[in-house]
Amino acid sequence: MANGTLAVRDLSVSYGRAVQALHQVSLDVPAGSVTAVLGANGAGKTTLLRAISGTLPFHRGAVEAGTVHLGDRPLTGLSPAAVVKAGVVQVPEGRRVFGRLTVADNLRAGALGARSRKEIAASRERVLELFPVLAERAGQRAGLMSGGEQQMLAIGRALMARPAVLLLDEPTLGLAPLMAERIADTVREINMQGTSILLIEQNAALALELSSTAHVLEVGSVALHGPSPELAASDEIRRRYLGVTDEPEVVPEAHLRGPVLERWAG
Amino acid sequence: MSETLRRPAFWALAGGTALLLALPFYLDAFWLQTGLFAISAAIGAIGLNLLTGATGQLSMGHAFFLAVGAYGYVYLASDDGAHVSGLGVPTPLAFVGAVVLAGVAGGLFSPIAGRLRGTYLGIASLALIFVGQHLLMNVEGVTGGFNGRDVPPLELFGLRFDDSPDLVVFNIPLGALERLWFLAVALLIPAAWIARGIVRGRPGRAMNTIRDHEVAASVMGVPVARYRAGVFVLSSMYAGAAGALLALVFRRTVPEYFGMFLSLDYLAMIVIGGLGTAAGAIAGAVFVSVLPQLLTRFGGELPLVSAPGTGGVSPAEAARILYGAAVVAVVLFLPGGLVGLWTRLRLRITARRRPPAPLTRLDNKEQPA
Amino acid sequence: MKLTARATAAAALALAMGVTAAGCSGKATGGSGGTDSKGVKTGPGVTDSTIKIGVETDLTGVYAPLGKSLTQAQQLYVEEANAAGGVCGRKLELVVRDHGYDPQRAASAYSELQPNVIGLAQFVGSPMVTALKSRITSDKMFTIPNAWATGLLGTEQIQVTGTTYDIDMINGLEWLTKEKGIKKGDKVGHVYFEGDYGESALTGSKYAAGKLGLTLVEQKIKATDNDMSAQVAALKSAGVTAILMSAGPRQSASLAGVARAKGIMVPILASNSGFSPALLGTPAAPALLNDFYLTSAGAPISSDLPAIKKLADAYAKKYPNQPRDNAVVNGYTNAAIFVDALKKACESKDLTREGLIKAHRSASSYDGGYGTPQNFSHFDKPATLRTYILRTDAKAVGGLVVEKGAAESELVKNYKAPAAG
Amino acid sequence: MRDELIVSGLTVRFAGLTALDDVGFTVAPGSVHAVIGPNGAGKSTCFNVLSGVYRATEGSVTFGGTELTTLAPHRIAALGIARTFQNIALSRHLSVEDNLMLGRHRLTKAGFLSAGLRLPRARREDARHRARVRDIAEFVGVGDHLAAPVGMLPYGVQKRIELARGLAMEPRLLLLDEPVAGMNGTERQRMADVIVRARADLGISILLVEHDMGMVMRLADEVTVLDFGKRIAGGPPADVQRDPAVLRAYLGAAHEPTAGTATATEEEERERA
Amino acid sequence: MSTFIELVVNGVASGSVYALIALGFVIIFKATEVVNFAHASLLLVGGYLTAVLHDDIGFLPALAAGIAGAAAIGALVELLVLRRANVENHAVLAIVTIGVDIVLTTELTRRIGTEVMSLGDPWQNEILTVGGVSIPHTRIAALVVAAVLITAFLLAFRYTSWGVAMRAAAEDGEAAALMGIRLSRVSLGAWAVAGGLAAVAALFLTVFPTPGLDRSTSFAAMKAFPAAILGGLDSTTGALVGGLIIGLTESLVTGYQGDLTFLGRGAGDVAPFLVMFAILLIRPAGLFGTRELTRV
Repeated sequence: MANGTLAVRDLSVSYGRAVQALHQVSLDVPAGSVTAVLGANGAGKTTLLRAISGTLPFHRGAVEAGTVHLGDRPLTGLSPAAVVKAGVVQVPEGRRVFGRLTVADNLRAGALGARSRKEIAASRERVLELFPVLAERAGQRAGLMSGGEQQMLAIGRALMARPAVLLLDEPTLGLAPLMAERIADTVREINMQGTSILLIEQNAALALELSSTAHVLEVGSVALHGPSPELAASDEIRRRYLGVTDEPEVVPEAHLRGPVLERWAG
Repeated sequence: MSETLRRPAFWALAGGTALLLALPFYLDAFWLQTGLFAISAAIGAIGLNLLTGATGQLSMGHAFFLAVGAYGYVYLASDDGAHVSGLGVPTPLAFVGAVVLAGVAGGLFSPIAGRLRGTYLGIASLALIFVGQHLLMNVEGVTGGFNGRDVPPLELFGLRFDDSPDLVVFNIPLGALERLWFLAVALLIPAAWIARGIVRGRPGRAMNTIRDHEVAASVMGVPVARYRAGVFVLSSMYAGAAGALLALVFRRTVPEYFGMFLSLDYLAMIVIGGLGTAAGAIAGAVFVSVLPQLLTRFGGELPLVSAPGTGGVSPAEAARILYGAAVVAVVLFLPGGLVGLWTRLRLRITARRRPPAPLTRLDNKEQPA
Repeated sequence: MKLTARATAAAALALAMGVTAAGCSGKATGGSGGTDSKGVKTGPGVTDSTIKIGVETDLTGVYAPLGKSLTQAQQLYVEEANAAGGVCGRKLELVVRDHGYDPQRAASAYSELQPNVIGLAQFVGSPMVTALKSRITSDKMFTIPNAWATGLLGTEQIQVTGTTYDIDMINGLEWLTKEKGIKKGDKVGHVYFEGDYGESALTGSKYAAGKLGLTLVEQKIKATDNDMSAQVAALKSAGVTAILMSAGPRQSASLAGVARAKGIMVPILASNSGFSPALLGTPAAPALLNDFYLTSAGAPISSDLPAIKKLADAYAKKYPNQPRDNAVVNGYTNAAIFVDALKKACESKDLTREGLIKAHRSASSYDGGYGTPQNFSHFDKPATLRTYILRTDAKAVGGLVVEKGAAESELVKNYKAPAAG
Repeated sequence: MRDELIVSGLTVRFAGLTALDDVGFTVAPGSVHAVIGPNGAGKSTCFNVLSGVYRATEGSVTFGGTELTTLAPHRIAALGIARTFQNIALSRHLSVEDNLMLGRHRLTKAGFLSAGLRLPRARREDARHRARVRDIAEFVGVGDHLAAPVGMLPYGVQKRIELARGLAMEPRLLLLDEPVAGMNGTERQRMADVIVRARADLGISILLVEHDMGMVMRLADEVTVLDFGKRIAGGPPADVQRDPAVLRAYLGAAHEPTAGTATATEEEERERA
Repeated sequence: MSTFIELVVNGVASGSVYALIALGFVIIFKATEVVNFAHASLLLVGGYLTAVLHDDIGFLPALAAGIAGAAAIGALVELLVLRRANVENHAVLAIVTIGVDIVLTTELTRRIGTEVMSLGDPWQNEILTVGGVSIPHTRIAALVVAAVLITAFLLAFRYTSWGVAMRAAAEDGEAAALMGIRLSRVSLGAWAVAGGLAAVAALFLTVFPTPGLDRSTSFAAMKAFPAAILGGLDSTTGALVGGLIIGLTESLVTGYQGDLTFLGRGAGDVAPFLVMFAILLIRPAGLFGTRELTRV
């Protein structure tokens, strides 16, 4: 498996030329590490992954400036397929398994970038070892599985391409806590087997527990970053995720400042 | 009023109308005829553009509604004959009736027009062409069957839109074509004006939103299915007017004319001219109607085009290839069509005259898909 | 209110400008009529040196094969006529316009031709002729259509040459009963095109079937139907003893092919548009050579009439490798009829449109040596009631030979063609 | 009671998966009620049912006594229920003014005929409503952009136009779907300010889906918390903030296993894709 | 009775040919969401190449060349036109394919000119008669070839990597791209396969009992439109069933037109569209089509 740090440098991304989504974001995912990115909805987390995996054009987005490298190999400007080939595979948010395909076909779809049958067989073995449930359900349509099983399939499908770096977008989203815990265990396991992981997660506690380093994105820029245990200890994070923010309170008389809107008389 | 006189749009409008009114005094029959086809096509294309351009609904059945308009006029205006029947309604009323009939026909299709969207409707409406041709051929009492029917000339306030009685103005004889020209212009201008009013008004906003974001439209209170059906009816009425006018120009309706290629021509018109606006429809209609005539007339002087019957690419074939290619080229290189090109040119000119507006500050944000 | 004011102002201004512009027009009243130095009255299309003859044909549409043969034959005739000195001291010139079987383009082409030609020696496609009929009438444009539908009769300016489809079918059906053993009580199939070609023929076959005590099994098809299996299946189950075919060559080929392959060996009799020699090069050839007949008002190009022999040779010389089909004869003879009328008009010193039509209508027994003599003096009846029965023959030029010479049947004598108004 | 929104026993299932399971809450007239919950908890599904985009499998939603679950979206809009979209759903090529004028659709009458002929009636109506739309635009702070095509404007402005379009419907109940998602501090502040003033000036009820807890705590009178399609808590913000079930749902810490709950559905994820 | 059986066999045979065309149509729609109105011209390309080449290189190589040629032109259309068209409105993309169709059809009919071209098939006008029912060999060949091709296609669709890629891309393009599937290749492949299928259909539309390829052949391809939409534009099964329904309707209505005069004579061409209307009224997405899910 390819090695090297996934390095994002000064990345700026915009949608439709007018909407800037990322502004000079830099971060590293050292080989063999788990790096987490936290942030609110719309902070730019998913955009970051899209920029790495080359899927911005699906959303009329484009990299305006900055680079992404895996080791010394530049990834910016590559097609999604080329990025997969380079060893970086993304598990999309919301799993997005191919619901009308069987579990086995979903796994095959993940291996379409691979070179040899032998490699595919080896990958499959590894995936089924990680997720025995996928072997039991091999012939079933993926759409009929539970959310947790779908998440396992989504991760397994990505692993079929034998990635050096796995990009995980909200893997525990909408999952029951027990299931979330299981997914977390699997992520740990995958990482132990040598795959670096860039983890995007709203569940801050879980993300910080899993990762060695974490970055907090806010409005398209990195607002905070540091070793995960340090961040986990900070009040900052707790407040952020419980809604106590550093923004000033709304003054009740606020409306007196703006124009008044009369009721519409019809 | 003086402010009005300074507006270039006013002068353009007045000049354009003047030109349209003066043309019959100069053009020979061939160009008048071509022009009349172009004007009728423009009326039909404006209607289709309301449907396809403004509302995002594809229709391949436009030729059917043209046929309803054409035959509707003939049926209403003709007297009962030996083989064919008619209602003998005064001709101006028959013209209005034809437009209404086309609308009714569109309304009968509304269970499908309201429920299907976009290209699905396109294929479904293809059926109208085939069903329509079948009816035109078989309902002989109304349509005259394969032979078609004579079209009674329109008579408006004592003026007959026909070659006789003679009418000479400025020493120029105004025959049927010249007279019809004025009628056509008198129909085109309100047709475009009404379409513009609709697109820019309340219905237009609803139509555009159905095209851009159907759910948003419905949540804002737009009854989507009813609107889709309504626009379909409206576009059918435009087609009906175009069809009735065409019938007057032809002076005879024949079923062959209202086939699939006619529908395709109309789609080509609105794409080439520019989707969504009346001006685009008119530009496209002129392009598609006049191009083959230009090539037929001057084809001999063009390279690669050879006279009919001598082998090689004939003018008619060259015209078809050219306008097929124009459809592709416009979509690939000229989004907005001919009218879009004009707008951009105009923007470039005004931009040179005025200092550039300050750019809005780019606030950030991720745009979810 | 401002808007209305503006609109009114614009309208008034437009009207003023338009009126001013119109006043300066050079498009003045009056036609191009006149009288030349020899006292010959002339009209549109005629100058001192040329006579322009219009041709509205189909070179790119569904009837392109027909249009091509017709036009080439007429070009040939005009060349020969010019080589022989032209007409009235003037050269003839064909102005060819291709309408691609589209009524709109035909109308445009007509508008273009109308002021510049004396008449139309060829007009392909009865829908197009029908669409322009009222203008042809009001322009007094002498027109020879290349369609033989009954609906084209009844107009002084339009000359359908030869028989109409209904006449052919009546003559043909009577011939079948006389020569092919079809007898009273039999069922006869008729496969016909939607449109005036097929339905004119149907009028004739219905009339004849009624008189002969036959039952007609009708099968209407469209020009785009190329596979006649379902029709043959229906005819077979009806048990027909002969099949009439008023459609295109492709449909004839398919029909004959399927019928023969299914062992239906009844005679097939097609209208004159139902065959093309090109078909004898396709797998359908054996079927088409088996008991397949064609009705025709004109002699086939394989005929041994001297005039037609001469034409066949000249055509082959001028257009080598082009099929020599019956359309060649038809186009050529129509040109001859047209030019003959021009010559007569010249003699009576009237080369106007009215003069041309008058000259043409004065010919009550025209015979250019191409077969049946024709009577052009009345326009509500076909010019002749005689029909040739042709038989397919792989060796013959044009793939057809005469089975039975031109003849008028008993039935047709009392038949009155329903001319359309 | 007039203008009271009552949701009871609301259940939505897609292809066997339960997106909402027996959810109930009440929005008092003139109050701000927030629905919160982790991603995939069923908030958007809930909004889609309220606005008629999705059909409820079971349960009822009434507004001022009218049952909504059987009504088409435009009928619900006609009752004075407006909504915004989390993922901006404006017509990019139309001007801001025209987008806002669409909000007036239910309040205006001009049809094909009167708009096409520019009848005085239609023109008067248009002028009157344009004036109102301008006021609303000023109120929301997008008055400077009225003539610009929406697609050319920054995201934050588009979000405000979404809100303005909702207000342009002169709603009695306004459903706001993550109105400040993806905004920075200042923008959030301005948006919150607008929402507070709108409620004060117009006296409308607001149902709010929001992730930004700070925003929710400041704005809401009442909070309903969803998790896995179920209502797990509800009450005044301060109480909810301390609810152990809520802490668990948000922080994923110290949880006890929940028995076999159906998980979020495909549908729910699609919406957010 | 034998008439009925013959009509049914004919209907099934021509229906299976329509199904081939409709299948190509559906594949393109699934892979790219484009309704391809240029499908008829792809058919003409295949038929024309086969007709021109069969004298020199023999029937099977000519057919192969026709299939390859139509596939190549299909791929070229994707590569040169649709890939470059950057429009949101799918109706516009459909209109672009109309433009392509006009160009291709005009050029091909110009080349075909006035000829009726034979494709040089080995079956000629042989007929098999079983118990009073006679069936042309070409019909049997059409049935067998269509059945084999459709089966092969469905198997490939289900079991090969290409099929997995196609299905994955059709279901969720972005997720497929994230798995390393090259969407550009998938859509290129879809157009090529559709072209190839159309070329095979061209063969069976022009052999006995039809005299050969000429300019009107492309009209026959129009039947595939109602077939595709009544089956459901995004369903391969739908294309198959739709093709059969259209073929049978056409054959039976034509065969029994004597008993169906109330429809007007010559209703065989219209009946398929009436059936389509009826089905769309009940199921707007067709028999097997998936209803579009509203996404907000």
